[in-house]
Order: sequence, then C-alpha cells, then structure tokens
Amino acid sequence: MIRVQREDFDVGAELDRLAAGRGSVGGLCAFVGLVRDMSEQRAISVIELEHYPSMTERALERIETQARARWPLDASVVIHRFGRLEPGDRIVLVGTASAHRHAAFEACEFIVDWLKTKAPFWKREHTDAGTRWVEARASDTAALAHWEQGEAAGHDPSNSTRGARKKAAE
Amino acid sequence: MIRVQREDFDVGAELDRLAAGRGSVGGLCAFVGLVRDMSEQRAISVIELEHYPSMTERALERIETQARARWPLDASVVIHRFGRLEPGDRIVLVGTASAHRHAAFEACEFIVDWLKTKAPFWKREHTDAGTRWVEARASDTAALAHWEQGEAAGHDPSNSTRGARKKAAE
Amino acid sequence: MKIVCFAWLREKAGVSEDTVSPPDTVNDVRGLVEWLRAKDPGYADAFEDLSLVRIAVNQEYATLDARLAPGDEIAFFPPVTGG
Amino acid sequence: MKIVCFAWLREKAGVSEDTVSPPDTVNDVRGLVEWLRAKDPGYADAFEDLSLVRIAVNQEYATLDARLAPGDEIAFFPPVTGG
Repeated sequence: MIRVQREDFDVGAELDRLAAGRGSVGGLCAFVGLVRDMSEQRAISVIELEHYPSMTERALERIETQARARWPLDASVVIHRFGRLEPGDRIVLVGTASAHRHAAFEACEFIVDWLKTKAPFWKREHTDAGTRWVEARASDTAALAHWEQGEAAGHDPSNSTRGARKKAAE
Repeated sequence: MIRVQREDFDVGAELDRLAAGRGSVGGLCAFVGLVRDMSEQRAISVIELEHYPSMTERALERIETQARARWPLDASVVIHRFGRLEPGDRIVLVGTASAHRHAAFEACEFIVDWLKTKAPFWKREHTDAGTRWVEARASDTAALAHWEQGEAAGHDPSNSTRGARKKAAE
Repeated sequence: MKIVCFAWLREKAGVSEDTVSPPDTVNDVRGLVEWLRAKDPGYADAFEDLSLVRIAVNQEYATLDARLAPGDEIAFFPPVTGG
Repeated sequence: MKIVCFAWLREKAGVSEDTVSPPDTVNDVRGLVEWLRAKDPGYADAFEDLSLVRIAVNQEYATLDARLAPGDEIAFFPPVTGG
C-alpha cells in the first residue's frame, strides 16, 4: 500500500493494519524517517519537501512491487509526506510483514535505500543561515547499488544480505 | 531500555519515546514479533511463554549494551512479553534510533537474532492436537553466528552486513 | 511537449511547467536540452552541468539518449533527496 | 546450591526449584549433573540427552565444565524459543 500525503501518519495503526487478518505474519519490520534538528552545524527551523506528484506514486508502486517479487512478504506499506515539516516530524514510513523476519528486514531496507535514491522528492532546509537544497549523498547511491549487485547475481532472495555476509566471512 | 512484562505494549508510543528530545535521530527501525495462527498445519489457540525472570532482564540488558557499543545508536528499546498469548498478539518489540539508517537496521536485526537464540524464553503451543514445546530452529542459531563472524573480523561496524555484501559481490 | 522542472533546476530555469514546440529535428532529450539552452538563459543556467541533471520521460527515469514524441512530458530535476 | 529448571526440562525433572547439598566432590556442572541423575529418576530423564540441555550458572550461560561454589544458582533448560 502506497500513500503520498501532506498529513502525518500513525505508525502503530499502520503496522497493526499490516498484520490484521493475516495470521501467518510472524514479524513486522518498520523504518520511520524523521526530520533532524541540525544540518552541517546549523539549527534547522523547517524543511520543505517538494515532489513530482504524477511520478511519485508510480515510482513507489513499482518499488513495492519489486520488493514483493523479491521477498516473501504478506503485506507492505510505504507512506511518504511532502510539504512543510519541522524537526522531529515523521517524513516516511516503510513497513513490511512476513512469516520470515529476515525477509521483512531485507525488504524494508531495500525499499528505504531505493526511496533515498530514486523517489522524486527534494528537501529544502531553512536554517538561521538561510535556505538550501539538500544535496544527494554518494553513500545513498552506493547503498542502492548493493541491492542491484545482489539482483545481478540471480534474483535469488537467499542470495542477498545474509548469504553474502556468510560468503564474505568464509 | 529493557522491559519484560505480561502486558501488551504500544508500538507507536514506544517509537515516539525513542526519538523524543533527540533531534539528531534521522531514522528509527523497529521489529515487532507476533504470534502466528498456525504451527505445522495445526491451528494455534493459545501459546504460553515461560521465562527465567532473574536471567532475562540481565541478558536483555547485556545485548542492548553490546548493540550500542557496536553501532552508533541514539536510543534503543527491547520489550518482551511472557505469559498467555493468542494468535496475532505482539510478543516482542525491538526498536533502534540512529542518525544513520543502516546502523538502525543492523542493530535491530542483531538484537532480534540474539533474542531468538539466547534470551531465556520458551514457547508452548496449544492446538487442537494438544500442546507442545516449540523446538529451537537451527536457522536461528545460524543467523546469530553471522554476527559473531562479523565480530571476529574486528568489531568494525562498517565491516558488517553492507561491507560483507559488497565484498561478496566483488 | 510538456517540460516540468523541480527543486533548484526549477529555480534556475525559472520554469515549473512549460509547453514547448521544438522543431522536428529535436527528437531526443539531448536535442531538447540543446534547443532549450539556446532559446532561454534560464534553461542555459539550469543545464550548465548536465552531470547534476536527472531526467524522466513520461514519469519514468530516462537518459539524454531517450527518443521523444509529441505529447511527451519531460522532467528535469537534481538528484533526489527524499526518504 | 539452588537448581532451577524450565520448559520441558522442568516437566521431566518434575522440579521447578530445588535446593541441594551435593558432596564436596561435586565441584563442576558435569559432576552435579551426574550426582542429580543418580539421585533422582526425574533428573535422569531430563538429562537423558545432554546435547539438548542448556546451562546457566548464576544467570550466565555456562558449560558442563563450569566450576561450582556453594550458593550458586544452576539453571537447566532446553534451547530457547522466544522472540
């Protein structure tokens, strides 16, 4: 389930909804992104999140579909806010439900990594030193690349984080 | 923060508490474990969770301390219930807060993997075919072993999941 | 064709939405970018460093080589910073 | 010494908490297990396959080789299944 909205959301209620009526769900994983209070030593008073409406929902739906093809999820939710937000405010929720906890964790982090590098949102920060558009971070692109390498290795869900971690340790 | 209790907990409120007053927190990761409705093709009516009270809190505190030494966490919470639970009920909450989302994800999954193999709780399932003590799964022990391999590689937080995944892909 | 711009690209171009009718020789994104640059100093400023520009055609990520057809919606924006 | 047992080990041993005073020759967990086995058929049943038995001494995981002192609390239980 995808939502792009100006309003806040209720994390507990959204997670309850993921599991409701699905008795096979053994675990939920959730990520909540928040507005931080500092940016490069400056206090943030407010941020604005601009987005590309007609592309956003389509993009989020695609990534949710990919995650559900790649991991055995019973349900998932992605909610991303736009507009004016203050430090401490929730920006994004990604939730995944699965019989298998590791699938829930991996799929959730995959979606978050994807959002950070592909979802058409842009942050502008207001501080006492003025406003600036936040610059994309190379580390976010690198994070997503790891999942794509995993994909190139054959779309085998077991051949992902945990499998790779094991191989590297051997 | 550690709690071992018979009562349910409020996931949204607990996550809010993790971030409250900590403006540097950019992301929260949470895992919620639920009672499933089936076990080996039998419908579960209720489960009982027995624990070893004097050891449990000590053990949970230790793992939380380890996670916080290993990853840059601003806050964390582990709540584990005991007693009589029904399908769909929450069993456990693990929540982590960090400026770095990957640290939040890794620390959360580390704590969950650890709980599954080390925290002194035992589940007894009641089904229409009688009651049985749930048997430990080898896959849970294997999951924890991966973190210990990472630890043997030198306690370097960057040398964990993502680093290993990258190495394996190279 | 419809052009849409976001974030600092929108500010530099001075354009949020624009409807343009380039000549038939403009048949890919690269051609469109060059045509816009020549036409308008705002676009020229926005497209000064193309390594900072991300492109979507009809709401899908695309490259400078993507072919264009009348009625397409072409979006220009900086690397995204949501999440 | 205090003995505590959990889950099916508690049921087989028929003991949840037990206070015992083994002879001085019992100075490690292995010795205690053998002594309990000989003393009581419930413990003998619980300890039939030691590969299924986990041990804690004073609320810390321990092995059969762990040394014991008077006043210790020794726990026996199956592999854990919480979480």
